[in-house]
This record gives sequence, C-alpha cells and structure tokens, in this order.
Amino acid sequence: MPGRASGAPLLVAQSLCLVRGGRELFRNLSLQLQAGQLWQVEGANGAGKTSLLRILAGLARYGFEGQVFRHAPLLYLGHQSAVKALLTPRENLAWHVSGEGRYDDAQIETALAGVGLCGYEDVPSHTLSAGQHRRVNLARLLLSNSPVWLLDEPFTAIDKSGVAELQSLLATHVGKGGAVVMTSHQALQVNCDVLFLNLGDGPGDRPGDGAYAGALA
Amino acid sequence: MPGRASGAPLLVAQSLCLVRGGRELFRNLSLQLQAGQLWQVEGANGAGKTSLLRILAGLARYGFEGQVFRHAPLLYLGHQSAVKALLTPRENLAWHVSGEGRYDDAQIETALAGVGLCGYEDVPSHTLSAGQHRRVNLARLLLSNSPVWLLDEPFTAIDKSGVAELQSLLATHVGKGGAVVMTSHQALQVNCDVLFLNLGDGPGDRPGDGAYAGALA
Amino acid sequence: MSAPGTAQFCGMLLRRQVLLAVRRPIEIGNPLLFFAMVVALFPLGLGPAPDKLAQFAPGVLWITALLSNLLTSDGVFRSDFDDGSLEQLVLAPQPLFLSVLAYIGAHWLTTGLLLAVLSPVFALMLNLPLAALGTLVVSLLLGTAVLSLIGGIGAALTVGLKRGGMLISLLILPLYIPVLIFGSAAVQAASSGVPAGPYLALLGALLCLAIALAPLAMAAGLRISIDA
Amino acid sequence: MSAPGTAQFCGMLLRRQVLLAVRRPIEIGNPLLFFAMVVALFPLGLGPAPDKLAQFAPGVLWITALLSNLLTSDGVFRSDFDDGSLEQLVLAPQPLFLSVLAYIGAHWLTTGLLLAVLSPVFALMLNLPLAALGTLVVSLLLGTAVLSLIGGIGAALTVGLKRGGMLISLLILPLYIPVLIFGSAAVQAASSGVPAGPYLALLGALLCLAIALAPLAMAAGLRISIDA
Amino acid sequence: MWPIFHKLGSPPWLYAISGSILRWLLPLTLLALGIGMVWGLLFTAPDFRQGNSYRIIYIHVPAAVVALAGYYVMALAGAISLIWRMKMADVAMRAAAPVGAALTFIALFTGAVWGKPTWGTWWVWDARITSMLILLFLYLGVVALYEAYDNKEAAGKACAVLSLVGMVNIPIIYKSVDWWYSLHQPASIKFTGDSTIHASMLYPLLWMIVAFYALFTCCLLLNMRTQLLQREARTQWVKKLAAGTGNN
Ligand code: HEM
Ligand SMILES: Nc1ncnc2c1ncn2[C@@H]1O[C@H](COP(=O)(O)OP(=O)(O)OP(=O)(O)O)[C@@H](O)[C@H]1O
Ligand SMILES: Nc1ncnc2c1ncn2[C@@H]1O[C@H](COP(=O)(O)OP(=O)(O)OP(=O)(O)O)[C@@H](O)[C@H]1O
Ligand SMILES: [Mg+2]
Ligand SMILES: [Mg+2]
Repeated sequence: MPGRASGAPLLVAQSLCLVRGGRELFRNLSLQLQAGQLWQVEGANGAGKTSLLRILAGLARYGFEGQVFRHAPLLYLGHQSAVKALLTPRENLAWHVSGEGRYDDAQIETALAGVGLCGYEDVPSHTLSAGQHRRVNLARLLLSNSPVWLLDEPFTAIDKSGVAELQSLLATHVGKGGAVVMTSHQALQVNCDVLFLNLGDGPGDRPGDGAYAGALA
Repeated sequence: MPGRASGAPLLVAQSLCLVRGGRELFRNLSLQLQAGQLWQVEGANGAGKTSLLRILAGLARYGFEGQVFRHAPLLYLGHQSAVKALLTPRENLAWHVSGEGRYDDAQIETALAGVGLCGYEDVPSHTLSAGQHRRVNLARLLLSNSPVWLLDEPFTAIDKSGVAELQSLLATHVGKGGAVVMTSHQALQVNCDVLFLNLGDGPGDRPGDGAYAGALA
Repeated sequence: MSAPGTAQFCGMLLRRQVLLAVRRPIEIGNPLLFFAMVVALFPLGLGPAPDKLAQFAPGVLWITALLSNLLTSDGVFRSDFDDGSLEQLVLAPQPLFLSVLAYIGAHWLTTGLLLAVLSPVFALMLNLPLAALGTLVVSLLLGTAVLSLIGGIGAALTVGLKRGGMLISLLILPLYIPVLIFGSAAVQAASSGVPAGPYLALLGALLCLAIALAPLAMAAGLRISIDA
Repeated sequence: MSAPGTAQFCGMLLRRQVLLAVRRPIEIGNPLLFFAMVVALFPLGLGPAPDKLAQFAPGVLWITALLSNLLTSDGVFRSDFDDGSLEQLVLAPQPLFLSVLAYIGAHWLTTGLLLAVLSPVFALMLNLPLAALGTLVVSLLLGTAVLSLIGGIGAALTVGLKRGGMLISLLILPLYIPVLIFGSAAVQAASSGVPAGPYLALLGALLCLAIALAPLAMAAGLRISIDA
Repeated sequence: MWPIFHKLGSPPWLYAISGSILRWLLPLTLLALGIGMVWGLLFTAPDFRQGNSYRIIYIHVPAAVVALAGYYVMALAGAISLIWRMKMADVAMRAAAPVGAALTFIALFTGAVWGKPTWGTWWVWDARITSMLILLFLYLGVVALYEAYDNKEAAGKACAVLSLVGMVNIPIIYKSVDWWYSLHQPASIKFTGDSTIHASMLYPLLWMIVAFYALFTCCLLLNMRTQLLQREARTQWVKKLAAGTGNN
C-alpha cells in the first residue's frame, strides 16, 4: 500500500447511532481508521460489536444514523465463514465470491499451508473440523490485497498456535500500512499498538457521547 | 446425585479407534469418567475432539471401533446451539427437544438471569447477538439434572465475564458429584482438578496406545 | 425436575411445532395459496371448458394436494437439523419413534387439515358436483395424514445430506401413488354417484399401516442422518 | 493480484455454481426425475385414456416444467446466504446485477436446459404429436430462462427471511403465468397444426425484458435480504 | 447355518467365494444367454399376427420378471443389514439396486420399442406398465440416496430403511394401479392375449428367464466385489490382494 498519503484515513465513520430492539447500543460514535492502526472493539455479549462492523463494512444500510466513508478496498470476515461445504479449500479460495483477486495455484497452496491446511487442499470442506473450516476463510487474509480488514471474532474455534500465528499476521499487516478493526473476547498479544473501542458492558450500560474520547485518542 | 456409589464410573469408553478421511485420529483410547472429574480434551484443530465427544454422547454410531457404556443420563452441548430462532429464550427452554425435564417459569427465569439474559426472556431468539444466542443454550446447564456433561467448546462467543461464570459453574457441578468432559482452546481457570486428554498436535501426529497413560492416571 | 413422560413430551413437541408454524402465518398460508394457485393454473393450461374441468377436478385437486404436501415435507426436520435440535431430540430419553409422531402431527395440522377443510372452495372453482364435497374432505383428511407420514420418512432420510434438495421428491413420490389413486378414485366415485365407501376404507387402512410403520422408519432415518 | 474484471468474475461464478451442482449429480438429476414423476402422476390422477392425454399434454408439460423450476428456484441463493457467501458477493467490487446473472445462468443450465432437451421423451409418454416436439423444446428453452430469471427475483427477496420456504411461490407464481400461457399456447398450436411462431416470438420478447430488468431487481433484493 | 451366516459377514471370505462362483457361473450364463437368443430368434416360428417383432419378448419378459424379483432381493438384504447389522448385506443391497434399475429400464425400453409396431405408440398408461415405471423410480431412489450420502456406512443403513419401506409398498402399489386401471375407462389399446402363448415360444422364454436370473446373480456378485474392494481398500487383505499375494 505504498503511495497512499499517510495522513488520509482509510475509513471514516461519523456520529453513528444505533438502536436495536429498543436498546441504544451506541450513540455519536465516530471513528477515523488510519493506515497502521489496529482497533479492537470490545464489549460484552450483545454490546453491538457485530452491528458496528456490519455498518462499517456497508452490509447494514438501514436502521442506523450517521455516515460511513470508505476510502479503500476492504475485506470483511463475519461470524459466518463463507466457505462452501461442497467445494474443496482450494476451489473455495480460487473462486471466492468476494471477487477480490485472481490467484494462481501456487499462491493458494502457500496460503493454505500458511493456515495449517497442508494436505487438506483437495478434500470437500464439509469434512473439515470446525477450526479447519474457519482456517480456510482466514487463508483469505494471506491472499488479500485490501488495506482495510474488518474481522468479527476471527479467533473463534482456532487453536492456540493458530491464534498466535493470526496475531502475528495482524501485526505484519498493520506494520505494512494496512489497518484492522476487529472484535474478540480474548486479549490480543501483538507487538504493535492496539487501540480499543469499548462498547460497554452490555446493552444496559450505554456509552454516551464523549465516552470514546479516550479510546479515540 | 447422592446415592450413587462413588466408585462406579458414570461413563466408560473402551479402546476407541477412529479413522477419518484416511487419517487415524486416535487409537486404543480408553476413558473412565468418575463422579467429580473434569476432563478437558485438548488438541489442535482437526485433532478429533468433536468426533470423540459425539462418540461418547452416542451421536456417532458408525465408522469407529470400540465401545462406550453410559451409566448415567448425559447432557451434550455441541458446536450448534439447538436454539430455535423463532422461539423466545423462555420458550426455547420450556419446550426443549432434549426432553430432560419440565421446568416452571420461575426456574427458567432464574436460569436465564443466571446467564445474563435478564430482559431478553421474551424476544425472538434470532434478534439475539451471537454470544447471547449461545448463552440461551448454556442456561440448560443451570437447569439440568444430568450428572454427565459433554461440552464442545462451550466458551465460543462468550465474553470474559461469561467465561468466568461458566467456569465456576463447572467447578460447582463437579464439586456436587457431577462429571464434565469438555473441549476448549482456552486454558481453564477453575478451582478443582482438571484432567487432560491430549489428542495431539493435529491429525498428522497420532497418539498411539499407552500415550494416555499419564492422562488416565 | 424429572424427565417428562412420553405422552407429555410429545404434547410439548406438538405445541412447540405448531407454535413455530404459527409464528410465521405465511408458512401456514403458503401451502393453501400454492393450492389455490395451482388450481387456478390448471384452467389456464388446459383450457377453461367447465364440463372438462368438472371431469378432471378430482384428479387435479388430489394432485395439487399431493404436490403441496410434497413441497412442505422437506421442511419437517430441516430447521431442527440445521440448528442442532435434532441431535438433542435423538439423545432425549423418550422413545424417538413416538416423538417424531408429534412432528408429523404438527405438520399435518398445519397443512393437510387446513387443506382438507378449505378444499370445498377450490372444488367449487373447478365445478366439482356438490354431492362429492363430503367425500373430498374425508378423503383429503385421511389421505394427507398418510402423505405426511410417508413424507416424514423421506425427510428423515435426507435431512442430513448437504444438499438434499429435491431428492426427497424422488424417494417419496412413488410411495404417494397409492394414496393418489385411492383418493382421486373416491372423489371420482362420489362425483359420479357410485358409493365411495370402499375407497375411503382403503385410505383408512393405509393410514393405519402408515401410523404403525412410518414412525419406526423415521426414527431409524433420523439416527442415520445425525451420523452422516 | 488485481481484482478480476467483471466478465471474468462472472465466468468464475458461473463455473463455481455449475461445479457445485455437478458435485452432486443428484441435484441435476432431481428436477428431471421430478418432471418425469409428475408427468407420471397426471395420467394416474386424470385417467389413462391416450386421446385425452394428448389433448392435455401441452398444458401438463408446461405446468410441470414450471413446478420443477419453482421448486429449485428457492435454492439459488439460499446456500450462499446460509454460509455467508452472499455477504461477500454483495461486498465484491464487481457490479452485483451482473454477478447475479451468473447465478441465474448456472441455474438455467442445470435445470431448464436439461429439461428442454429431455422433454421430448416425456412428451411421447403423454402422446404428444411428433410434429409439436420441436416447438415444445424451443418454447421450453426460452420459457425456462424467463422462469429462472423471475424465480431469481423471488429467491433474492426471500432469502433473508427466517423461514422463507414457500413464500417464494406466492411471490413469483403470478409472474410465471404469462410464460405458462404463451408456452403452452405455442405447443398447443403446433400440435394442432397452427403456426407457433407468434407465441415463440412473445416468449423471446419476455426473455429480453426479463434479462434487462430481473438482474436489477435481484441485486436490490439481495442487498435488502443481507440487511434484514 | 450359523457358521455360514457368520462367514458371510466376512469380506475376504465373501470375496473369495464369490470369485470361485463367478468363475463357473459367468461362462455358463453367457452360454445360456447365447443359446436362448439363438433358439428364440432363429428356431421359433414368427407370430401369426405380429410377425417377427414379437421376438423382443425374449428380452422383454425375462427383464421384467427378474427386475421385480430383484427388488425383493434388495429389500431382503436391507432387512438383514438392519436386523443383524451385517455389513455385507449392505454391500449386496447396494449392488442389487443398479442392476435392478438397469433391468427395469431394459424392460421399459424393449416394451416401448415393441409397442411402436404393435400398438402404434411408444407408451400407454397400462396398469402393469405404470407399476413398472414406479418400480424404476423406487430403484433410482435407492441409488440416488446411496450416492447422496458421504458416509457410506450410513448410506447403506439409509438405503436399507428405504428399500424396506418400498417393499411394504410394492404390493400396495401394484394393487392400487390394477384397481386404478379397471376404474377408468379402458385404454383403447390392449395387451395381446398373453395366456395364448404357444409352447414352442414358451420354452425358449422360460429358458431365457432362467438365464436372466443367472445374469442378475453374476452382475450382483461382480458389483459386490467392486464394492467390497472400495470399502475395504485400507484393510490388510485388500492390500495383500493388490500386491498379488492374496488368493483370488
Ligand atoms: C414400455 C412398455 C412395456 C412395459 C413396461 C412392459 C412391462 C411388462 C411387464 C412388467 C411384464 C410382466 C412380466 C411378469 O411379471 O409376468 C410384461 C410381460 C409381457 N409383456 Fe410387456 N411391457 C411393455 C410393452 C409391451 C408390449 C408393447 C408388448 C406386446 C405387444 C408386451 C407384451 C408382453 C407379453 C406378451 C408379456 C408376457 C405376459 C405374461 O406371460 O404374463 N409388452 N411386460
Ligand atoms: N465427514 C468427515 N469425513 C472425513 N473426515 C472428516 C469428517 N468429519 C471430520 N473429519 C476429519 O476428522 C478430523 C477431526 O475432526 P473434529 O471435528 O473431530 O476435530 P476437532 O478436534 O473437533 O477440531 P476443532 O478444534 O477444529 O473443532 C478432521 O481432520 C476432519 O478433517
Ligand atoms: N434483528 C435484530 N432486531 C433487534 N435487535 C437485534 C437484532 N439483531 C441484533 N439485535 C440486538 O442488538 C444487540 C447487539 O447485537 P450484536 O450482534 O451487534 O452484538 P455483539 O456485540 O456482536 O455481541 P456478541 O459478542 O455476542 O457477538 C443485541 O442486544 C441484540 O439483541
Ligand atoms: Mg457478534
Ligand atoms: Mg470441534
């Protein structure tokens, strides 16, 4: 991502407000995502992390207030893995519906090996275990060229060594000038700065305006 | 569970062997589950933890060798949450397909409050967040009378305080003479002994006979 | 907090399944609308001459009821499989072959029963003689129950398949055929003034047979599907 | 590693969808078997007299093709929605209304095309005159393409609903009706020796209209479904 | 009785015994088929009404008869697999389905080809023909269900359940189709009287029926052996076999 003016934000969210099921999840939430930043969205179950990520990605378009400007291509990995059970991991990556890039076989094999799926390239994905299934999806991070990553609980079902590798991958991406917004209930152990966005202890305890001042600093 | 002879095992697995997709996942695995034991099944992604739990529960009946004897009612929580999206959490618990027990409204409310779903008793479950959805399922642990719990990654999508509460619940259950076999990629922090069953670092590295001697001690 | 008895558990399941259907009124209305629309399509495809319609009404009504049943059968266990409820049902202490009857019962209540009750309206649209309406309703009541039971077998056997899709129709359509033949024969008989009793008796016999055997097949099918 | 162009991306998607269908040959065979079985049901319900059958063959064949299409339409986007692929498709840089065309194309290739090619066999079973076979095939080729496009709209609109199921039939059956009317009229005309050209031309016009408008509606529908 | 039953459950034994049966049954079957063909096609008089086209009967009728019997073989194997949990019964059932489907198809196809010169049409909705078509669907259902499962052991069980359900239904289907046919106005075309078959035609026909039974058995066994090898690919005895050291 060289050539991008380092000052221009990759993604800007302006005064987002969201009310769901009669509960205000966040109000006046603003966010400027700069290159080289790693944001961890924190909050109890039901605090609105997934909702926020979907708004940032542009998947949710109705029912919230505020605006989001996306200045760079983004990659979103949600709770669901977008891995087709009937295709092999190789095919899943080669023909991925996200239309991000065209990868040749060597690239795909390197990526699959990178997530520990050596030897599983050509078995139908539905025979993979829960963690292996999610790893196929994580291989997209190794292939991706998008500067902005939005990751919703990427560590789900991943084993300890997998989590460590993923964390170093995140650090590398950020180090190369990318940016990450992610949610997780685990504390990150990465060798780069982590910015926190706290959505509170649950829908009851709603953070008001200024509540993010610290986080946004 | 008073009145149960403390010596009799609640569940016995004898020399289980499992081969999946041409890989041997475990061989000659034997397990005696006694009252008061908490087993954590460990292993990398694809090591065979879920497969083992399904065999112990009696859901998998073909394709493995060995025998399992179940001497006590058991409760199995799998990767999937068995929470019906169209029913409210209250209805989900009251009419649960597991046919375990009949609970009155007060019991159900206590259980839902116990998993932090106070105020969400009567919303359709599909409006719950990922973690809240799983919490509905965990409420069954608070209602259950079964001595044996088989839990497959119960901490998935649960936030930090939820994990802590769940761990103390496990300790209490074990303390009362129940028994738990669970899988998790997180280290447990409970104030009771944890027995480990290690399925190895992945399907490549297959544990042979005697490999469990230590764990079985 | 002891486990509920079998009858009580089945009652619970029946309530649960019916409630699930009622939660989305569209789900209940759909088979009926499908029925109405196919009945409306027939004159469009075959030409509207009233005498011809009357002649074919028994067959058309019964084929439509059958297709409408076929379309909904696939869903009997599908959502429970997808969200893991089926695993829990299989592990339940109550006998599986009785609990599946509750599922089929709920399916029949929300499709077959309603269809039978509303069928006179459609029959009149197709100019079926008034005298045959009673037989139509009774034959549909008995017949759709058999269809639901047979459909349940197909659903149980295919629910675990990654993309079962229409496989179920291949499995159960051949088994539906006797019901179709006796059902439409009963209505045909009634509309031409011949006593329809024997056909209805045959449908009743099919129903008894299906109630006795289908639950066993369904239970076996579900256990297999869970494992696949 | 730049993003693939739109045409290339559509080609990729088409390959992917066709492969998904081919992975389970059963999925491709099913609509055909369903077609065969419903064609067999009609004589069973309506009576076996050959002359009558021939008279109704055009309508019956077309209604069956329609039902067969209807049954499979629901699945066009369903599995992609369930596993999150649809979210990714919506986020893709390529225009959504072109990529959905690839989905519909694959659906048509694996249902409508095969159905049209094999329809003469079923037509012979219903005693349709030989002279009408050509018209039958052409009308089915054109007509099923329109049906797939219309079905895609319904699928896109309902895929996000918790239990969409048969809602789709309610939404799209009325839109299917013109296709049914022109299609069966074409075959009827050919089997009674009247030129079928005008009807086929009308079907072609419907197809052009559908290709122009349906993708836009589908794209809008998918964006809404993702958000629901 | 029981030792044999027990042995039947053992793949290597079954593989060996089926090998030695096939060694003499297969040539014998081919010979019988050849003789039957020659006898039927060359040494019988042409029918006085149908001319030579009637000779298709020597394929048509045996195929139809054996196809029906095949379903019962399949269902029986299914029952054994469910009741005694014998894996080899699964294999037999799985092997019977495509053979039965093929025979049914042959009966339908030859019937259609025969119908064109005799009835002037490819197809009529006669009771027997209709039930034959339904039988084809029942067979195809079993084949398709088996293919749809990934876990072949589960697939065997599922197909066993299905074929048993089908077996209960076959008599019902036959009865109902018969009734249905007699209910409606009779079709304008009918089978030629079938009991009036002349002895000179009957004997080759009976011969062919027996030959088709033998053919069915051969196909079943051949099919089973392939299935066995596929299923047991990882076991010792198959590896030995592949290495060329096993017997047979
Ligand atoms: C697609 C069309 C046809 C089908 C599916 C069909 C099917 C059958 C079946 C199921 C049988 C019964 C075998 C048994 O169990 O006894 C049979 C027998 C026979 N078929 Fe056909 N058939 C067809 C067409 C024809 C035609 C066109 C003819 C000749 C005009 C014909 C002549 C016979 C005769 C003579 C027998 C022997 C009857 C007996 O000995 O009982 N069939 N066919
Ligand atoms: N249906 C199947 N066919 C073939 N192989 C399978 C099938 N299901 C699972 N496997 C294989 O079995 C192995 C164990 O799977 P299992 O789900 O038990 O793993 P796990 O230990 O639970 O992993 P995770 O931590 O990812 O949940 C995996 O390598 C997987 O590829
Ligand atoms: N469709 C909906 N209708 C009404 N309320 C909803 C809907 N979807 C989500 N909610 C509510 O919005 C809140 C936030 O949900 P969200 O999924 O964003 O939480 P989350 O922070 O991702 O939680 P988790 O850690 O459990 O994943 C929850 O309280 C949930 O009940
Ligand atoms: Mg979330
Ligand atoms: Mg697992």
